Amino acid sequence: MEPTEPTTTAAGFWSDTGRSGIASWIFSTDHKRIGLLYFYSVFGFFLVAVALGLLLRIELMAPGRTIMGPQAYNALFTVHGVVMVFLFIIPGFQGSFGNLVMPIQIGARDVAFPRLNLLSWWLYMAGAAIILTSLFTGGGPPDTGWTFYLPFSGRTGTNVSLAVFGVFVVGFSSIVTGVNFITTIHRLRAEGMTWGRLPLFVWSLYATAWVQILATPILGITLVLIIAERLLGTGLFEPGQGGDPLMYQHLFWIYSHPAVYIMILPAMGVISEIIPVFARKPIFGYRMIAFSSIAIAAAGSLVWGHHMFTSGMSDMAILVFSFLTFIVAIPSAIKVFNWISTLYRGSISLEAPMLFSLSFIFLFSIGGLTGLVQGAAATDIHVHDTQFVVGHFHYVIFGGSGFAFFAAMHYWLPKFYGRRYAEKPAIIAWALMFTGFNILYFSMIVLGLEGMPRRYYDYLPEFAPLNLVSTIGSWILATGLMILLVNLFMGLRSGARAGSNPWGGATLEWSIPTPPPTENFADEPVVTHGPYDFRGTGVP
Amino acid sequence: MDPNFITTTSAVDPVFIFIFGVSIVLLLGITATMVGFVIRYRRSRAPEPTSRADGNVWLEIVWTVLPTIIVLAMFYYGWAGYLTLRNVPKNAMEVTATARMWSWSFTYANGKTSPKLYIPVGKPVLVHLVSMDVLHGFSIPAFRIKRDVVPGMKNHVWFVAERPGSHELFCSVYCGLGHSSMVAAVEAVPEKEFDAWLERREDDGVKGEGSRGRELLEKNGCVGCHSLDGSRKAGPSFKGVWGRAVTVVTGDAERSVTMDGAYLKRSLREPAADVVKGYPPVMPPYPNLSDDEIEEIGEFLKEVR
Amino acid sequence: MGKDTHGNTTHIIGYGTLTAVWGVLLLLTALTVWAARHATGFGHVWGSLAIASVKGGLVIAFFMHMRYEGRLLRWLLFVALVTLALFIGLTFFDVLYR
Amino acid sequence: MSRPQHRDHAGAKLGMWLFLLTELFLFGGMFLLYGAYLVRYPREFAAAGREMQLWFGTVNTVILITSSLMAAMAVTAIQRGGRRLAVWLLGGAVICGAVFLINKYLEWSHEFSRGIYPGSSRLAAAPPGESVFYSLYYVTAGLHGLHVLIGSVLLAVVAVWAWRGTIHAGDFAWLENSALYWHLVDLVWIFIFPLYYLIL
Ligand code: HEA
Ligand code: HEA
Ligand code: HEC
Ligand code: CUA
Ligand SMILES: [Cu+2]
Repeated sequence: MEPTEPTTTAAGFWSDTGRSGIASWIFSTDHKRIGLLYFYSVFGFFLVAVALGLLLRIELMAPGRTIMGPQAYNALFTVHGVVMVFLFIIPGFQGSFGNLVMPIQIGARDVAFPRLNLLSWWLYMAGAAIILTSLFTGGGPPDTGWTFYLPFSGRTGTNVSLAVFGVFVVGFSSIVTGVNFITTIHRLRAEGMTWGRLPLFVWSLYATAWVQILATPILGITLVLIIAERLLGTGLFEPGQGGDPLMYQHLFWIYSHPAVYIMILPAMGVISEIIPVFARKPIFGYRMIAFSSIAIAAAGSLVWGHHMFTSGMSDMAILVFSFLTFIVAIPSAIKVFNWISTLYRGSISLEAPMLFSLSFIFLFSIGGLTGLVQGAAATDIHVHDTQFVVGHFHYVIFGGSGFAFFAAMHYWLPKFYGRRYAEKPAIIAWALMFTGFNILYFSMIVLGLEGMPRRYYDYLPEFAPLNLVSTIGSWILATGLMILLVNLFMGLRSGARAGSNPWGGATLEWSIPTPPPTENFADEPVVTHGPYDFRGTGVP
Repeated sequence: MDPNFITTTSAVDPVFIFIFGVSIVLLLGITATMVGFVIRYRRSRAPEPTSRADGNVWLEIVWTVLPTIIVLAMFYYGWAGYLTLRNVPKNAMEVTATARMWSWSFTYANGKTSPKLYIPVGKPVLVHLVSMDVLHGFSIPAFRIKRDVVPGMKNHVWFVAERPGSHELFCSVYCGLGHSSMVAAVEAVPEKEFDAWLERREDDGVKGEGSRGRELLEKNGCVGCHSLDGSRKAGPSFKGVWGRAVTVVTGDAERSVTMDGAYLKRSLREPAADVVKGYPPVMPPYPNLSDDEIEEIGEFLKEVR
Repeated sequence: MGKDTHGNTTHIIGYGTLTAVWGVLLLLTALTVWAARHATGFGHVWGSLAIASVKGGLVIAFFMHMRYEGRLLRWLLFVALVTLALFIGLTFFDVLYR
Repeated sequence: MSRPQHRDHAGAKLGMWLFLLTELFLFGGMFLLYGAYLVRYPREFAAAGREMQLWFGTVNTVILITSSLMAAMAVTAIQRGGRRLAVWLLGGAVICGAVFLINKYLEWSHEFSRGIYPGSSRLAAAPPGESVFYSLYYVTAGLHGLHVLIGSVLLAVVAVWAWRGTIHAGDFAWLENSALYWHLVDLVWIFIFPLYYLIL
């Protein structure tokens, strides 16, 4: 998984010869190298989990046993969920594109604590290694679902404790990154880079980092308590010993709802970068978009109870949490409207990053609107724990964060490799993915409305046709993803050269050579204009 | 039946229609505008942007206030519908649903238990939810109801069937190996038929009907994991099990035992001691079954051929 | 804001002040133990929490120098405490009304 | 790096405070549980709290407050150029930390010998709320003890650096941040003490 150096463009930070070989990567404190390390590790885990997702779909292709037994299926969706959430999408943006781009965008040479940054990658890898170890040792892969609900996860004989410990370590890494980013954004902005001139991607990372440091510790204690429950028999959530299983759910979701905003906020930041560049027009409503990132982070921390509407939580709490859930939808709506207004009277070029961004808006809207169905108390009762929820979150996570991740790959990787991918295959890949995606997950939304529960290995015959359709969608999606990967990585190895500013962007990363030099800026830059002021940036 | 009777379905469905309606309008509007802009202002047609507008206070106000109104409406209807789900009609018939890994059992006021949920048409039913082990979920999509079954906690749901018919009851909260097979039938039958059923003792053709042994198996959820017809569930089938030699794993060593009274007792008291080869050690111990009861179970098992 | 938070902590807290704070902390500890011994009823949960909060405030303000820090750090602390209070408070909408 | 890294004292402190906030939230989760279960089991909590050994708790409170004072004075000392004094003070704080842990050990052995520990038969027979109380206590205090251990090690390392002169009046960010950590440990205990020992 070691990033391969582009052979002919060995320049910029690639040719920094402090150490040699792999040590020059895994012990580097350069934010760009750490960013690429993160990118490849995160993407590797993504591919693993994607393969698991495909297996899940194959099993669900027809009722009854298709390729595996129930235990294997239960372990599979657990591992799929855990890897996707904790090893791909939560560390994904911050670790890879946050590290690669954010310091340059604010005009800094590096993050505030470069060594902590490296530590955070190491912690991430250590946690990942522990999680992977848990799959093959002890009682086998955990079979609890990614939510680890007690008391079941306290009783199952599978290797829950080790997996949970791995997640704990990954969480620590997340905290370290969060601390690092907030400090960096406060302390290392270049002269003239006022808060009002901060690129929106940086704003979104800032909001995300706050969620990370305030919510992740709660996950930490929750995981500690699972382990204590299993190893010491503390019984804090065990009804027989006076515990209350619902308190576990509170603690878990106090982290895990805000965590979904850790996943989506940077994605929204990416979209806010790409749309103005490809419409060649300043972003509409800069202040509102920046403010809504903070608003989502703040309000989003207070809605966790909407995962517990059927749990037996008090009706008063359902009233409060349902209300707050609807409040978070408002800043998201503000963003969507502003993105669309940015297109108005622009000059729009439909290249791959832009296509992924526009489809982000569509898919995220579907995901968000189905979120509203779940936020309303009456309707959530019907769809809770059904395939509807699975559809909802794949729309927001994969259609939202995932598509934004692909957009970011096409948008920023050429900057760091100095080479471009071929446009045509990228567009074909996008078209396949977009089609396959909707077939795959829209079927789940309908299945959920019909009542098919989630985490079901087997199902009634009446659900069979749509499950088959869904599985076929997953193959179309998979084909698209393969094309995307092959095209992107062939391009980065040997494609046409990318100039220093292939898209005509106005943020600072486009003002320095491609690939960026180790120090980023020869002299500390002085910023004199906003991030989306395209006057003066030439046509690419 | 009272024509303007509120059922759970009629409380929830209008909320769905409202939220979906608004959502579809919004989604179509947003998508159409987006696609329209992309076509109208594509670079080949509009080589240079014709505006540098970067904001408009009035527009921002509009799309802060508008969504606020929309979501508050959704919130209100959602909450109002939910209240119906929580307000149990006074005359409701009470049933207790007991969930365990991985079966349901329903107990009626007269003490009758049944693996199927029989209900009278037109009469509200209040179901008390009891879990013997971990979290389960009581979910009947046809009636739009769902409630988690939490050990050590009193939860309930109510619903009413408008017409006769049979529906599925799913376990909605993940509970391990047999989660997806924790499905039971809900049979809504005319009130007369229901009353007759309630008084009758069951007879569905399998031998040993009405024996206490069979009742014990149903009441304790054994049949959730052990079939009577030879099919494989979470545990080995009871069909022809008596007197058969089984390979079990004791500690790390394998040995062969014969299924008899002593082995049955050990299986129930310390299920983890001897684990049948090829099965996971998931059977819970049953310290509450008395020796007499175990004997009755044994008597019944002899009959299951 | 920008870079206005530059600069080191130049304020040095004297040994006298620190020792005085220490003395008050010990007094408060004695008070809370005494109160726990002699007060009755559950009202004193709030009482001892109030005393603990005063003690915590002193530690933060003097031992941890918060009194002499800039706006930024105070804001951070404030935001964090409010968030924690909200986490606990919102949970109580469930705990109290169940 | 070819260019000299400029030292950003305020940045380091900002980072440390952010980290301390995460620690606060880690314990915050335990306090949340405490609150929720206190509401549910007020009587059992009171009964269990009476069993706690107030003497140990009080002594440990005094020890931690005193060590906190020493850590704070060490910062003052280093700022005024008194490196040797700072080393002495830090040493004192570390010793206090060690005494705290020894006390904890004695207290816990005593509790164990009385059959008070998670899953013990004594607690299994007691009303459920009591077992919850002790489980909360053991997890919280155990976590806190771990922090005392980490903090002591940190202070010891810093003391060595101050002794060697790596830390001096011109650059004491490490010392200041370690002291901050130590105060946090103290702060958490200030809340643990009344909640578990004084809840009669
Ligand atoms: C990236 C991750 C992500 C994001 C961004 C969201 C966003 C939202 N989610 Fe989702 N959610 C998950 C990931 C995410 N979710 C996951 C993983 C689960 C399942 C966990 C599990 O159980 O395993 C889940 C589950 C979940 C539930 C629990 C369902 C259940 O189990 O019963 C609920 C309930 O309220 C919910 C609501 C919402 C809402 C209201 C939003 C809002 O933020 C959405 C806001 C967006 C919009 C509103 C759309 C865009 C705006 C417009 C189109 C303009 C027009 C809009 C208006 C006028 C309002 N989500
Ligand atoms: C980032 C988050 C993320 C992403 C991207 C995905 C992606 C996918 N997920 Fe998802 N999923 C979750 C997060 C995610 N998932 C979570 C959190 C759960 C809940 C778990 C739980 O209940 O506890 C879940 C649950 C879940 C279920 C429900 C299980 C159940 O309730 O019974 C299903 C079922 O179909 C599913 C399927 C898929 C599929 C088909 C994909 C597809 O996107 C995959 C698309 C596939 C490709 C694009 C293929 C590309 C193929 C290659 C490149 C070849 C690689 C080959 C090798 C490595 C050999 N997932
Ligand atoms: C949670 C699922 C589950 C429940 C409920 C359950 N069992 Fe089992 N049972 C198993 C499994 C799995 C095995 C095989 C592994 C083992 O031996 O532990 C088994 C094994 C047995 C055996 C040994 C079977 C043989 O072929 O040797 C007997 C007898 C038995 N169970 C009886 C019962 C009775 C009686 C009850 C109810 C009072 C019951 N079980 C409830 C899962 C269950
Ligand atoms: Cu019982 Cu799922
Ligand atoms: Cu949520």
